[in-house]
Order: sequence, then C-alpha cells, then structure tokens
Amino acid sequence: MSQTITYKQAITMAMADAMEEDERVLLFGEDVAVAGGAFKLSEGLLERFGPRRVRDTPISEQAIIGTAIGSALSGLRPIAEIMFADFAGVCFDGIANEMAKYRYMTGGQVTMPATIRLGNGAGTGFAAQHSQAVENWFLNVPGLKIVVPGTPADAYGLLRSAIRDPDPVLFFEHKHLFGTKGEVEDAPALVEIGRAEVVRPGTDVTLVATQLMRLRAVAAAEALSAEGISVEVIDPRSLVPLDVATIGESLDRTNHLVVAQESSHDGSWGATLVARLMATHFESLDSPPLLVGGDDTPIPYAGPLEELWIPSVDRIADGVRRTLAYGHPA
Amino acid sequence: MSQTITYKQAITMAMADAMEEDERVLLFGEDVAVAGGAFKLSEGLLERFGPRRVRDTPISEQAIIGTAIGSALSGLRPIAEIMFADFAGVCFDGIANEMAKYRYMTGGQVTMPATIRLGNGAGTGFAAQHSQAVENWFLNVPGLKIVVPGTPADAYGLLRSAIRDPDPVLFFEHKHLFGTKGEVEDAPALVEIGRAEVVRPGTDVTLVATQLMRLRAVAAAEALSAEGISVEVIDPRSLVPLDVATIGESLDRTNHLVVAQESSHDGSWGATLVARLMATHFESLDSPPLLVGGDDTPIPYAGPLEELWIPSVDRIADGVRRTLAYGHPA
Amino acid sequence: MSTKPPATGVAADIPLEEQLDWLRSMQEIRFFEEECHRLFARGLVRGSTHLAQGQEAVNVGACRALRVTDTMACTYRGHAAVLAKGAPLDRAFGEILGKAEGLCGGKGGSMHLTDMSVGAIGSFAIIGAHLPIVLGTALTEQYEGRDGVSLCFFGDGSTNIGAFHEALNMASIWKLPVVYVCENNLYGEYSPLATTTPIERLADRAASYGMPGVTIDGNDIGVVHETIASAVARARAGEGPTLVEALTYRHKGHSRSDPAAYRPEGELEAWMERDPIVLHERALIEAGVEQSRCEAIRTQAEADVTAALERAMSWAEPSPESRLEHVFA
Amino acid sequence: MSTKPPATGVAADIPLEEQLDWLRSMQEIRFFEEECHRLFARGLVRGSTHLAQGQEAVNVGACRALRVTDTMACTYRGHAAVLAKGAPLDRAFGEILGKAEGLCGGKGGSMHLTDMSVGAIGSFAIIGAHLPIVLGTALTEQYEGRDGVSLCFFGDGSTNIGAFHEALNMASIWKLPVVYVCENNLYGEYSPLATTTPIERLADRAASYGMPGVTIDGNDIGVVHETIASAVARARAGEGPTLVEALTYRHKGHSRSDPAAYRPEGELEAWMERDPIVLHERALIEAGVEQSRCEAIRTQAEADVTAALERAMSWAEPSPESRLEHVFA
Ligand SMILES: Cc1ncc(C[n+]2csc(CCOP(=O)(O)OP(=O)(O)O)c2C)c(N)n1
Ligand SMILES: Cc1ncc(C[n+]2csc(CCOP(=O)(O)OP(=O)(O)O)c2C)c(N)n1
Ligand SMILES: [Mg+2]
Ligand SMILES: [Mg+2]
Repeated sequence: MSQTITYKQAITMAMADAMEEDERVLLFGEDVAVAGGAFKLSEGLLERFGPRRVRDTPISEQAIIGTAIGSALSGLRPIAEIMFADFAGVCFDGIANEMAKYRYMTGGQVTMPATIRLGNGAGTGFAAQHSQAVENWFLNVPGLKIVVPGTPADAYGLLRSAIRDPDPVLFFEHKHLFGTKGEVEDAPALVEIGRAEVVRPGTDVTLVATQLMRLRAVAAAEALSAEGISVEVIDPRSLVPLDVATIGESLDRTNHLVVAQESSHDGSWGATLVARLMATHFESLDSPPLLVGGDDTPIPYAGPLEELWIPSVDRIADGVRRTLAYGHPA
Repeated sequence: MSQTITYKQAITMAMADAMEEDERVLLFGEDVAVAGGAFKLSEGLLERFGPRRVRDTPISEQAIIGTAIGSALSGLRPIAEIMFADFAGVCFDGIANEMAKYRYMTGGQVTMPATIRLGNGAGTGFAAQHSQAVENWFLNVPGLKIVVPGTPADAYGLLRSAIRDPDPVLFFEHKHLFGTKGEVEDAPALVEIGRAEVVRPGTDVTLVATQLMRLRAVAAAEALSAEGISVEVIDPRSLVPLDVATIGESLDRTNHLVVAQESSHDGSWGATLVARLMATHFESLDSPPLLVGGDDTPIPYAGPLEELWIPSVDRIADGVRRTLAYGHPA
Repeated sequence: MSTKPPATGVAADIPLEEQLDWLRSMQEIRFFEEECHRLFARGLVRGSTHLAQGQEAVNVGACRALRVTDTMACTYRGHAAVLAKGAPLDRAFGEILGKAEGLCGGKGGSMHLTDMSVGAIGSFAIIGAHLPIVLGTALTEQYEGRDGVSLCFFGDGSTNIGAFHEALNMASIWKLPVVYVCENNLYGEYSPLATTTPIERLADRAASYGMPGVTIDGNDIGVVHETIASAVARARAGEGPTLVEALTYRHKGHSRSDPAAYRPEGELEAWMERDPIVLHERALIEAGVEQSRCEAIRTQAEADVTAALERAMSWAEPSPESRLEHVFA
Repeated sequence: MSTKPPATGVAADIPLEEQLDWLRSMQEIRFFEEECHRLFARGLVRGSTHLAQGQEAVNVGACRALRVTDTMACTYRGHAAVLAKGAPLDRAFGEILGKAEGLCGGKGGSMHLTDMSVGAIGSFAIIGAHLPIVLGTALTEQYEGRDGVSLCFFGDGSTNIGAFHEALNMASIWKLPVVYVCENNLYGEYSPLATTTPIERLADRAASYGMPGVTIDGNDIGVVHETIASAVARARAGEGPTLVEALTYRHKGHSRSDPAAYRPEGELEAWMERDPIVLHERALIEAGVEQSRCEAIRTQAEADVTAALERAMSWAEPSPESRLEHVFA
C-alpha cells in the first residue's frame, strides 16, 4: 500500500523511523524540540522520544556542529539541524575542516556517522542570506557526502540512508519543497546515496536537475514534449558521490546536455558535472553543454527579481531548445 | 631599472607603497604588527607606519573580518590578514554572507574596498587544515574578487590593485612561493585584476595554471619542448573576474586544454573554467579538456604522500602528452 | 535590574518638547509595524518579518542619544531601529514591499533595511554578524580622530553566538567607541532565555571583556535614553565600549508565523501594562504635557504612516535589469 | 592565583609510587620533545611543530586525573598531552616523522597526534575547533548514562575565539561532563596576553557561563592533579563543566621558527627556576624519595625515548596507495 505525504512529512517520518530503529539516533538544533523546528520538521518528536533524544540548543552553530562531531565519533548517530543552510557560514570550519577530515587525518581511527540537515534554497522571498544553494560551498571539501532530495520519497529514503551512513552527510532539504506532495510506500523504502534517478525517460536531450529545479525540469520536459522534443530528466539526488555513470549513459544516447541549477555559475555542481562528463563522454556531445542557472549575483528580495534569478520552467525549456538548435541556425 | 625580489618582499613592498600612497590604508591581523607577521610578510611596517595603521588583533577571525567590513564601508581601505587561508572557515560567514553581499543587499549604498590576504596552498608539510587551495571555497559566492598571484611581480602589482579596488578582494598568497624570486621594476607596475598572462607562448596545447602550479606548468612546458611539444602556458591571475577571452583565444589556436590545479576536482576553479570554455569554445576542442589536480582526499602530512597529492611537473607533462595523444592511440 | 531610581517614563534632563518627539517616533513605529502585520496578512511581504512592537522605547531611546553622523546596526527585527535612526517611513515601506524606491531598491526586504544617509548601516539577519562589523565603523572614527560612535542592537539569544564574544573582546582591547545594546525580550525565537543561557543577567558577560555592563528597564524610554547617552559619552571620550542589557518584551510572536503559544499565561498581559508608549505618554502627561497634545501626536503619526504607505504602494517594482546591478562597484 | 596553600610540587593524597610515575611521564615527554627539536633541525619533521616544554605538569597532572576510558582533546602543542594520556612514544615519533606506523599512518603529523585507543581523540590546529567537539564526546557519556569525562586543553590566546564562547555556554546549559583546561603560558604566538585580552584572569570568564572557574599554579603537578581531579569528580557526578586556568610557561618559542625574542629579560630564567620537573623531583625527594630513584627514572626515560625513536626511524614510509584510504568509511 502507498500513501501521499509531503516532503516535510517525509523528513519528520524519516527521523522518527530512524529513532525508532536505532537508540543511538538523536536530534538537536535550535528550537527543534519544544517548538518542533522553525519549519516544523521535527514536530512531535520531543513528545515521542523525550528530551534525552530531542534537544534544543542555544543559538550556537559551532557548538551544534561540534556536538555532532564529538557524539558521532564516540558512538552516537546524531542528526543536527542547521535551520537555514546559509548558516553553514558560521560553522564552516567545523564542517569543512573538522568533520570532513577527521577520519582521514587520524588515519581511519574514527568513523563519523553524523547527519547535518540544512534548510536550503530560494523561492520563498528570504533574500540573499537565507536562500542560497549551499551545497555548492562544500563541493571542494573531500570527506563529505552531499545529498539533495527533490521528492518526498527521496527525502525519506535518503535521510534514512544518511542517518545509517558511517560518514558525515550534509542533507539539504529545500525550503520551497516542504509542502510538495508525493507517493511513498506505507513503509517507505530507503534510497541508496549515490544513485541518480531517471525521472523521465527521453531520447533527444539529457536534462539534469535537483530539488526545485527537478520539478521545473519535469515541467519543461512536459511542455517540450508537446513540441515533439523528448527530454530525459535525471536527478542525481546526491552530489557526492555523484552518479556520473547514469548521466553519462544517458548522454551517450541523447548527445545533448542541459543542467538546470539554482545557483550562480562558478564553483557550482553543474560546472563540476560538465567538467566530469567532458573527461569521460567528450565524444558523446553534439552541442556545448548548457548550464541554466541563477545570475552571478546574490539573490534579490523583491518577488519579480527573485523570480528572474531562479531558473523558470520557460528558461529551462528555452535552454533545451537552444541546445538542440545548436548547429542548426533557424 | 629593475630589481630581483622575492614573492614575500613583493607583498611587503606592495603594502608599504599602498600605505605611503593612501593614508586610508591600514593593516591588521594576528601578530602582523610587533612580530611582523607569522610569515614575516609585514616586517618593518609597524616601525614605519606606527601602531595606528599596523595593528595586532586577538585570535578572532570573525572580529578581523568584521573590522574589515565596517572600516571599508565607512571610508578606510583595510588590509586584513588571515594567516592561513584555511582559517577562512572560522570567518566564512563574514566573508561570504556579509562582505560579498553588502553592496548588493543595500542596493549599492555602500562600497566595500576591503582586501583580505590569506596564506594559501600546500607543499610545506602543514597537513590537511593548513594547506588548502581555499580560493575554491568562494567561487560560488558572487560579490568577491579572487586574486591568485604566482610571481613576485604579480604579487606586487595585484596587491596594489586589490587595495585600490572598490570591491572586496580575497588575495591568496601561496606559502610555498614566499621565497621564490622574480624581476620587478624599481617602481614596480600595478597589475590589472582580471587579465590573464600568457606566460609562455605555444601552439600545440593550452596549459592553464596558477600559483605553485604555474611554476610547475612552465617547467613541464620546458620539458615538453624538448620532445617537440609547444605548450602555451596561461596564468589567469584572478579567478573572479576570470579572463576567459585570453584563454579561449589560445584554445582557438591550440585546440587542446589542460588545467593544472592544486585542488581536488569538484567545485574547483579548473572545473569552472572547463564549463565556461565549453559554453563558448566547444568547437575549438579536439580532445577532452583535462584537469590535472590533487586527489579527491584531504591533504596528507607525510612528505611522500603530499608530494603525490600535489600535481608534479611530471604529472602535468604527462597530462599534456595524454591530451595530445587523444585520438592517436600509441 | 539596575540600581537606578524606579522607572519614570521620562528623562529628567531632556526638554519635554524633545521627549514629545520621542513619543511621535514611537507612535509612528507602532503604526508602521501594525501596517506591516496587515501587509503580511495580505501576502504583500515576502519571506518573513519580525516585529518589534513593545520594544520601541529601546530603539527610540537609544537612537535619540546618537547624532545623525553616528552609526547604528540592528537585527532583522529592525524596522523600529532603522526608523528611529531617521529612515523615511515611505522608503522603509517601499523596501518591505520590494519596490524600486525602497531603501535598498527592493534587494534587501524587511530583514535588511539600511539607510546609510542617516547612519543606519544595516539590519542583519544572521545572528551575531553585525557585532564584529561595528568594530570597523568604530575603528574608522578612532582612526580618523573623530568622535563618532557606533551603536549595535542585538537580542538576548544572540549572546550565545561566537561573534558576540570576539566582537566584545576586541572592542574592549582596542577601546573602540561602540555601545552594544542587548534587547533582552526573554526569548530567542521560541526558546525562553533560561533554556539556552546558564546565567540570568546578560550584562554580567561584560566582565569577561573588562567593560562596564548594565541592565536597565528597556520599557522606560527615559532610563534607556539616559543610560545610552552616558555610554555614548564614554565612547566619545575614548573610554571604550559598554554593554547595555535592556529588559523588554515583544508583543507579537517571533515572526509572522509564530502565534507565541509558548508564553506562560498572563505574561503578555503583564507586559502590555508596561507598554513603553503608554508609559511614556502617561509620564509626559504627569510632567505637565496636555493629553490633547499626545493625542494629536498619535493622530498625526497614524496619518503620516498611512500616507507613507500609500506612496510606497504606488511606487514601481524594480526593473528587471536592476537585479544585475550593485554586485561590484 | 588560587587561594590554595603554596605550591608543594606533590599531591598530598596520592601514593608516592604513583607520583614517581608522573615524574617518569614528564621526563619521557621532555626527552621526547628534545628529540623533536633535534629532528626539526635535521629537517626530518615537516610543516611546523610546537613544543610544550615547561608545561608538562599541566598535561601529566591533568591526564593522570582521568581514566583511560575518559577522553582528552588538545592543541597542536599536543605531544605532551597525547603522551600523558598514554599514547606510545614510538608511534608518536612515527607520526611526527610521517611513517606508516605513526599514530595516524602519517596523515596527521606533529600537530594532529591522535590515539583513540587511549582516549586521545585529537590534537587540533585550528584555534578553538575542539572546544565544541568535546561537547559531543561528553554528550555521549551523558546520553548513555555512563560517567565518563571529556577533558579539553587549549591556550590562553584561544579564549578569544568564538568557539570558546559557544562551547562553554552549551557545556554549562547541558551540564555536560567536561573539564576545560586553559594552559595560560602568557603568550598567544608572539602576543603577550595583555595585548589581546582585556582581563587578567581568564578563569573569570567562567562566570559568563555559570560554571566554576579556578586559576592554579600549572607548574605544580600536585596542585594541577588535585584541581583537575575535583573538577573531574564534579563532572562525573553530573554537576557539569569546570574551567581551570593553569598558569605555566613554554620554555621554547611558539614554534620551531620562533626565537622568542619578545620575552622580557629574565622572564625565561625566572620560569626555568620553576621548571615543573625540577619542582616535582625536588618535592618528591623532600617527601622522602631517594634521589637515586629519581635519577634512575630519568635515565630510564631517556633510554626509552631513544629506543622509541630508533624504532620509529626504522619504520617504513606510508605506501602511496594509503593516501587514498580513509576519506570515507
Ligand atoms: C547564525 C544564525 N542562527 C540562527 C538564526 C535563526 N534565528 C533568527 S532569529 C533567531 C532568534 C534570535 O533571538 P534573539 O537574539 O533573542 O533576538 P529576538 O528575535 O528576540 O529579537 C534565530 C535563532 C539566524 N538568523 N542566524
Ligand atoms: C583559527 C586560527 N587562527 C589562528 C591560528 C594560528 N595560531 C596557531 S597557534 C596560535 C596561538 C595560540 O595561542 P594560545 O592559545 O595561547 O596557545 P599556545 O600556542 O600558547 O599553546 C595562533 C594564533 C590558528 N591555528 N587557528
Ligand atoms: Mg530575544
Ligand atoms: Mg599561549
């Protein structure tokens, strides 16, 4: 049997099920306990699991990340919440220099099964410091797994996997998707970290997108199908590890690549993906890979400006059209 | 007339000349005054300019960056030193969320002429947390200029330009280059930020590298010339703005691209460059662009391991050979 | 609480005319925020908003102890502070509505009101971010041999973030002209102070930095003004920073989505009795001001706010190209 | 300074045999670091190194108040602490020399000695980084209902970094079993404390977190042991964290490249008089231990260190492939 749940419910359920399954799992962060989370993602968990396992912290992200590191290396399986992903800036050292490198620097003496949940992304009018696609900040930091679910089923399945994972996982939950709905099994499945999903098969072009962009990519693909263009939409679902094989296999068939990302260009996962695919699938491409992304600016507050910043369904569809038109001037 | 100076001397001289030129320029950081800097880069400046303009701070990088932001927006031209670039982790929020976005978020009400100097890079046995190529952390943050000098002349000329620049500049000084020597004019020239340098002209392949990799790229090019391979070495010198035009023009002639970078792959400037060039110079390439970089691991301490991690002259030369051999199996 | 005489609601040594202007400012702010509340309900404000209703005496009392050339930095709960420092009502509304003529051209929004022309250098939405930034504005004054002061507002919950510690320490060791004003409204988001902070009096933390710390009644504008004025005088004289903890209360929830159900029964009611506007008005009247003048001020404030909002509503949205401006100078 | 009785160099309530073992540990550490110094001069150590010579009483006295199952985190100046917690001399040398059999397989080096098997959870080279991390190890104990304690060393200069503040606050509000030990050696790199920190007694900062703070003579191993033992007992009993400031002095410069020219004349000499090893040895003898036993311990320690170094020198370098291991589990 299956049920329809929201992305938000999927996250709550994943935490509850993980805590049910494993006594070592605990949750802490700012206002996650009594208030059930700023975005209400942990509603009911304090009541269900008690104050030992569900804990409010002071406004101290460095302390939160440190607690995650120390408790993970000493045998617990912490879930730490960083309310807005952008606040990773105030605890960047803990994530990038300590958590990511701890196992390596000690020659494998520790494992670091910590999960950090971060509220990601734009589209809700929170302006430049509360809207970023923060996964991109951590791409150049080996030692972190980076997970970017786009559906309730993935949010559930990947969060469960993240919590079970022996390595540190940054789990980016997209704020604009909290209310979106999707089907999951009654006992929803785990989703392996590192496997892309072919969301929509197609033959003419490979369109890669995550989170909010995944939804828009699917909408663009549907619009384009009316024009007779067959778009294969792929969601990598995690950026580290990155399932280049699945995307590359698609590219071998379609020979065209478009990436839709909610990010400025430089240092982005889209640019990274292009570089990786160039190295392995150079001959497959009949046109330049195209990144449809945000402007190279901070994210503006005003509605019309933010809307222009975030790639729209139209901009994505247009990118696909331009890519396919390459070499065939109108 | 010209003189031979070290990279380190170039930095000291640039600060001194800037302070001489403009009363609004001041320097602060940990042990930069009385001790002349942990790397002695500010030796003599306290004696020459006094404690008002050359200041020791507590071990408080957030306070240092905050001071740079506040003093820059109120009319000074601060130079702040972050001793090891890796410590940008403890003040990432100040750099990425505040300094970079301040002008934008206020609709242009402020200018932010702050220069942050950061000791960058590997090769000196400082291990994983004191050796990173930290410029890559900031690529996805619009609003920062990123400067990466590889020679004494560039260190001087770009630092002077950074200090005069109305925007925030992250100036990465490579620790392994401090003792390297180079020619500069008696009154050394300023170097415009955003202009790549064709370090060594060539016709067969375009090899792009910065800082320590620039030196090794030149050495590789020399070794390869004995084999009859003509390598054009280009140093972008700044990553934001990035002089895609100069590199693209070279690529149009050579049709092969190799990037040597002291960094893991994902989220790197090399991957960014590949993605940018693919968008604009797709047709120019006869082989897949190749990134010669560090392993996708933290940087190990032990000498033999660190040496393997950092791209060597041989590895770079080999990358060039493989690139040129593409499509011509041996 | 301080050992000062009991709250009076007025400042003994400031002309009543000036204090009537404080009343006007508080009234304007109150009406302004009521309109914000309504605008949210109508879906005209994006993201979130954080109202300072109930805390106006802290913002107005403190800002009125500053010169226009002094600088002030505040938090996302910053409408009151930015208006108190002198930003125009209409352009503040404009920013919250995301208009081209908004203070920041629509790029900042409710959480980031900034008006450099009046020394309101920013509203900061990452906890603690501005505490180190005011070191820099203060340093500029010291560096240039001027006597300007930087005032910095922040909340009780913000005293647990690392930036607080680094900033206060460096302000003290460099004797910078800063006044740090903690608006202790008892909660950080939904968490009562006692659940996050193991001491009761936040001003006590000043001792860690060798600077004076004082706790005051933040709902008594007279006390606020007097305390801040003397901290400002100290700073101007080159004697360094002060930490002021102003006890106050927000009448609304943390942000638009918070019904504030976590409040103990009677708490809001008790604080409403001590509404800083009511206290000040009552005290002015006791000091001899005619009630009708207070009423006239209130009426005028409401009319001014309404007119400002109307202007702001009529303004254009920012042009699409404007989003690409102001990344670099 | 504390109000305890004057320094004695021994602990009143600990068997002398045990205290002779403290002497052995301090001697080993001293010889170990002298070898490190020489290895540097010979170019056999990469990066930088930071010797703790002169501070051994803090590290040994504190670690001997711990169980092997308790955890300890320290700084880049961590050779002494890691050895005091029980790491083997040879594998510590091995790590500093970048050998495959080094504690961390040659991946960490001098600044990052770690030996999980004895509870030495890490040496941290980014100032302040470990202060929040020990919250987690302590939380695990509390969570599991065990009575283990986490001890955390850091320097005087490190008390100005934000992480210090966040960590101590959270340790206190969660009543975590942590003992924070500040090794106040008067300097942060080349900066005397008074130039960076506006207060004299760092233990006073404990008041900001509602935790006990005490300043002690860090060169008297008896005092150190007693103080830490009671802080540990408090932590074990669930009464929460303590901040201990141990006054001490490093005999060498900050790092291998520092001649420490910034020291006022006579300062080093005065502290050499109070060399913690000499003090302890003298006190043991006064307490009745025969001088020859102390000498034998010293000789044995030197021999053990020499032998350990020889072993470490003979070990292989890490295999090239090993550099790719241990990124993920
Ligand atoms: C670094 C950081 N962490 C968390 C938040 C989320 N947040 C916004 S307001 C707030 C509460 C702040 O409380 P307080 O300082 O008391 O100010 P008040 O809202 O009461 O005015 C929190 C936790 C943030 N904006 N920045
Ligand atoms: C975040 C950070 N900033 C700066 C440094 C550089 N640094 C290394 S040691 C040191 C001095 C630390 O002084 P203290 O805490 O007193 O310890 P001590 O060296 O005296 O043992 C500094 C500034 C660092 N490692 N990390
Ligand atoms: Mg509050
Ligand atoms: Mg010290």
